[in-house]
Amino acid sequence: MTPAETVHGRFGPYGGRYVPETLIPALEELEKAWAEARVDRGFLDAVVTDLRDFGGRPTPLMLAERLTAKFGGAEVWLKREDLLHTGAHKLNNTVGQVRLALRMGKSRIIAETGAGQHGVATAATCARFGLPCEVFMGAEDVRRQSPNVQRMRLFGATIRAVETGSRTLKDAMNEAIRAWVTHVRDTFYVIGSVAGPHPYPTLVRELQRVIGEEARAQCLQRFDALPDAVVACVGGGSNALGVFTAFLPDTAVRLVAVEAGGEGLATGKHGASLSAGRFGVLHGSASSVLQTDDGQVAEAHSVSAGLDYPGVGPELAYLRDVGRLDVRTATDDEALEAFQECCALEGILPALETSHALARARDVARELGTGKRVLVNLSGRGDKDLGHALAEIARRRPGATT
Amino acid sequence: MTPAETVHGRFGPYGGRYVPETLIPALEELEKAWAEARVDRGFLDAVVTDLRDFGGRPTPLMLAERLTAKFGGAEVWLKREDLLHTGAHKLNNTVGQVRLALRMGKSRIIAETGAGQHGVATAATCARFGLPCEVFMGAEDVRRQSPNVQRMRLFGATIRAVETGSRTLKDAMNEAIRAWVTHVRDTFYVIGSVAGPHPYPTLVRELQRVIGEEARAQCLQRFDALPDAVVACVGGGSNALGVFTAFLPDTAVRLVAVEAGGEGLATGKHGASLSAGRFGVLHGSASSVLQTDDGQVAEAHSVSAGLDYPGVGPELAYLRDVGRLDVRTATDDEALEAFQECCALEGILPALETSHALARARDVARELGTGKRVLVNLSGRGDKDLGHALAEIARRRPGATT
Amino acid sequence: MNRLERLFADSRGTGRKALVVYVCAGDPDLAATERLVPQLAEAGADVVELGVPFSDPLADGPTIQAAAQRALQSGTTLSAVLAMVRQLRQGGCSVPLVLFGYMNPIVRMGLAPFVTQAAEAGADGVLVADLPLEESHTLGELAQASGLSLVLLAAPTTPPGRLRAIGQATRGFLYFVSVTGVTGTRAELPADLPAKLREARAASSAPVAVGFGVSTPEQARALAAHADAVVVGSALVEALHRGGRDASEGLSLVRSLAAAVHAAR
Amino acid sequence: MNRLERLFADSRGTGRKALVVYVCAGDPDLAATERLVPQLAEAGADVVELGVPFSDPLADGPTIQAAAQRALQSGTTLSAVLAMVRQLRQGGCSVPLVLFGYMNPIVRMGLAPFVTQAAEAGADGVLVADLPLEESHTLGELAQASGLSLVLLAAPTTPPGRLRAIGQATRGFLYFVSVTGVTGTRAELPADLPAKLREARAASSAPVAVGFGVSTPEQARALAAHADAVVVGSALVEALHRGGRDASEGLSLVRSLAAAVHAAR
Ligand SMILES: Cc1ncc(COP(=O)(O)O)c(C=O)c1O
Ligand SMILES: Cc1ncc(COP(=O)(O)O)c(C=O)c1O
Repeated sequence: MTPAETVHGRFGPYGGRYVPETLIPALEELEKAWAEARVDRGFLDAVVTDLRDFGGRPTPLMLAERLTAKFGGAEVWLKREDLLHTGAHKLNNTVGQVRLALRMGKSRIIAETGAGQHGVATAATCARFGLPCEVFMGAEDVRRQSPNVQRMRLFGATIRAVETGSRTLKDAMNEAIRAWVTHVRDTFYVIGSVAGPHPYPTLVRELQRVIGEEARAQCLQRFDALPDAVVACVGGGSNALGVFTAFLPDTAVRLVAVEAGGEGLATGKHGASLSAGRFGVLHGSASSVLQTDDGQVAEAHSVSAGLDYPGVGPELAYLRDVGRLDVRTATDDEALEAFQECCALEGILPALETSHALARARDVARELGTGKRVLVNLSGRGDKDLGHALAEIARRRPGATT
Repeated sequence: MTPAETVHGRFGPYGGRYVPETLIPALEELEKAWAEARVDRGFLDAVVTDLRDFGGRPTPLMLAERLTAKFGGAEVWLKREDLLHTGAHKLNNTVGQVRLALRMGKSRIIAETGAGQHGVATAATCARFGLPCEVFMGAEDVRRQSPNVQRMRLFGATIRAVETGSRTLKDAMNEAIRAWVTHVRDTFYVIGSVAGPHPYPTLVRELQRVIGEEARAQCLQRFDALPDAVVACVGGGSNALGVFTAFLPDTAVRLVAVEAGGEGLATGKHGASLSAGRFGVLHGSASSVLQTDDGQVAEAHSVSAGLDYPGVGPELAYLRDVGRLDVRTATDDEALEAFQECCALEGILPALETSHALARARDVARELGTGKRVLVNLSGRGDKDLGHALAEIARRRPGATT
Repeated sequence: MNRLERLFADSRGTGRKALVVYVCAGDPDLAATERLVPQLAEAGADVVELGVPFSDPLADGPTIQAAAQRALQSGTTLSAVLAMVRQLRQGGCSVPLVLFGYMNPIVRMGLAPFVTQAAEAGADGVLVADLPLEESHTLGELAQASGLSLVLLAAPTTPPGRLRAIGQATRGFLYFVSVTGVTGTRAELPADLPAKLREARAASSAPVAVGFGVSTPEQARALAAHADAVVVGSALVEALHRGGRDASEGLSLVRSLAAAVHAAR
Repeated sequence: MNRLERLFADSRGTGRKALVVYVCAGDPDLAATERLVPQLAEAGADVVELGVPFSDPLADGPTIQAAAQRALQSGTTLSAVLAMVRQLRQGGCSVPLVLFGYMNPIVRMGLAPFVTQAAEAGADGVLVADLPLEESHTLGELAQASGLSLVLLAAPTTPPGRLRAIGQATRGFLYFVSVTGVTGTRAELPADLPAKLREARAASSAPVAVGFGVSTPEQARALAAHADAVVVGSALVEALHRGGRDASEGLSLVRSLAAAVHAAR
């Protein structure tokens, strides 16, 4: 439990368990199983070994010398979750949850996915453990992210293209919950971010906090100090909480959460649930939600499928309220520029999601100034984004200034 | 120097320096610079740090439990070079060579590439160090491997599509050598495998041997013994020598080199230079070369662009001759099957090159039997192969038996 | 005592079983729903559940999802549904009305304003698909204070102790979900459903309505023997949608369902 | 003393400069080459380099690559080139002939068989583009024993000490590569080329031929002043290819080159 979790399953007014009654016993079973597993040495050791051998942990901490020089301010350090197996931080979570599913005797895994990274991580993990896996993905995302669909299929997963609503992540999650309601007894639902009903926000945070714990120790070892700021992009919030959690008690460390500014907050086409959302209930928990005045959930917009989500993890909404987060946004244009900059200057192809964090890291580095250090969570690699990002870049070229 | 290097730059009758006179002084300069660098603590430390922070070393050693069970013989252990930055072992080499280029004051990098993995690794490394980079790639490969072309461009590299010959790797290397001849004074040529004129075969082996050194130590630490066999695929031979070198003195460890059997050795459409090549000179060194009776270099064939090469590193030819290698081949069909098997059973998407090693690892595991252990060098990930491999699999489906 | 509570209080004595029907408010538009509700009552529905459309109806199957989509497209909002309820009451319609929806629109309006307005408009009950027992206290208390019944749901997965707690906390009736799954018609209902309903009735002092999956008069008749009420949703939504602006097919379904349910003891 | 050595021995006394021309044997086919060689000699070429086509000519630019490709397509092999040389000699052609190729076809034939057959056929010299000094000893000795000259190359990048070693080891002549680059015509040649050639001549007792990039009579005349011979390759290959089966354009280029070279002192 972090300091943020004020009451069991609640983070201030956020969190909770807003789901059909059918799922409540399953959530209680999960909560109980996790409470037992998280103090079971054998279980924890198995997860640590998986993350090491299958996942590639620890991931490095790298000084980005040329970005630092370009920004002209604080040193920029990158936590390289892009090197994790399947290409993003998502695997930290899926390994823990699938191990938990095995421990609980579940015979079948389901998951939702947006960009496909969580789906790929879940499918890969299920392949390794021999569990059948079904991934729900918006039909629009199936179209946009075809390499990830191919990877999931090769890993043996069944893809369920979701044709309802905006046919993106939000709808995939609705459909996954419906499937879970229907097969709740034998099925384990692997949620991909710190969202969903309790205990998921806590469970996923606990599985992802390894990022920040490693990074914190690496900082101390490398420069004998904590970073002055930590920057992460926020979709559901799992990579952000993953890296922030270890630094929560270090109040001198600024925690910068960067949301999808899309075409700009003023246009309404964005995914900035912390910046522009209002109190609401989505996918099983109370949080800050993009919605109409009438309480319909809004369609998010972002150039990156992984940030294209109108909700956000409840703990992040709470940390925002209590002033622990510095919440910012980066627009599609800014993310695409940072994407190219990181490629050209550091030889690292970041995910479009991650590029949002890089875009704001520039400002943070300048605000902090030289002699300071900013840690950026490089949450994933951009191989999946190549086609899409290049098309978006080309589309902007006539009027581009960079 | 390994035991195999009998005379400076020669491995038995193989090796040497068969290049236009124009290049000889540059090769001597390179040899001298490397001789100095390899005993310079500062240089070596910088490379080690790069490989750790930028590359992600050490890479894990993983027990492949489900492949082991499926094969029903020796335990299968995977050395996870697929987790290295940019997705293959190639980065071990490019980091060392580009650092060497900087040390030598070279202002420009060129490289050849087949599948694009070496090109991507070189381009990424050059981006990180701020050196301009030109990559020569057969026009046919440019077409086949477009994601890697996009990655190289994002890393700032210029792609030179080579329209001569079979428009694949062999021709890309010809053209890179021509470009080097033309700009030899300021240009560093980063060769991507243990091929080319002396000192490249030695230099690249020394930069890649970290794979086997890590793996050997990991084996001793994990199961307190050496593996009974080590299996690697062979294109030019850099991942194979990279993993084999540390085990060369361990004569009880069987070293299995797996070449591209293509459509079968009998058809002549393959890339099996060790199995079916004859003594010859290609790209600056004497080795075992696929060629016509008249001494024209044959066009290789393989479903994997990275093994689609009619030559092989001279040291491997020598190790074959002295009986230290167990040389085998895997056909396109077998590689595609192993590719799918590794995805489905281990949740790891291997490169098509690597899949050749996996295909023969099955036999080796069975020959060794239970209680023994086989180490497979998982040289790269197959993200780059998705489209091509799935098309090849689909094309085979009507008559497929798996 | 609101109309809903009165209905069940009355039937408790007689053993008469009630038919609860679900329609999605605003499908195809609110004017149509306003015309429809009195006709449903006339055709034999004892209670009408008015679905409040929501963008993300995660407890609903394709039929009701599509209906909600149509309702949203016609501009239906929670406030507009409440205004329609007021109109219905002003027009003399006296069938017990239960608002059936999801939490977010209620949260957006504010729990207290929602309850006040719903009660003033003339609604009798509220049922929230994603509001389980643990999260229901605030809304439940506000509802109670305004004379609205907050109807809770129990499911086949609900263990006995929890079933009792839900049975105590629910108001108006206990909605027993027949299947593990989302709304939608089912060819067959679980074999152990009668036993489950027996447990539910034993666990609750409130009347028990059974719903999800019921589509034919035969199913309704069989279930009515084991419950106080039977709920039919998707089958009716489908029939009404097939008819377009002509409700006759839907109404004749209601008539046959009512006959079946009312015949049961 | 073979024809090549005799030529340079003769001209050493007179100061006469020699024109060396390169053609790709087998482009478009060997019969054409066999007809061509005597005509080249007649047009004023003092030495003919016969390119032996190779699949991977990494020292050649696009012109000679394409010529080699055409020659391979017409079925040209090393053995066939040697057979053609034998025919030329039997036909009375006496121009010095140097085989210009790459190492692999020679290795494939075997160094000793190659040297024996080349000498027997009537070749005078051998030049291997990818055989630098260090790798040249075995072939050099075999050639020496058979009376063939193994011609070595020096380049602008070759440092002084090494230039001397190459100058000592080469036979027939020293081939000085004018540019750092592959074969092919150049609009301009390096400004320091005369100085480089002075160094080369000082470093070697063998005559020095300069080649790579020379295409016009003007370039040839200017260079001839600083060397013992001038080599023209790509420009001639191009002219011959343009003419198809009609060699007249190529031959008139040779005539004007010969006039220029022979006029120089
Ligand atoms: C690389 C990467 N970063 C970030 C995200 C956003 O998710 P979260 O906010 O849970 O980290 C995703 C989701 O797909 C992702 O793939
Ligand atoms: C993943 C991978 N493995 C192996 C190879 C073959 O090269 P080498 O034999 O030098 O390891 C390549 C070449 O592209 C490759 O990408």
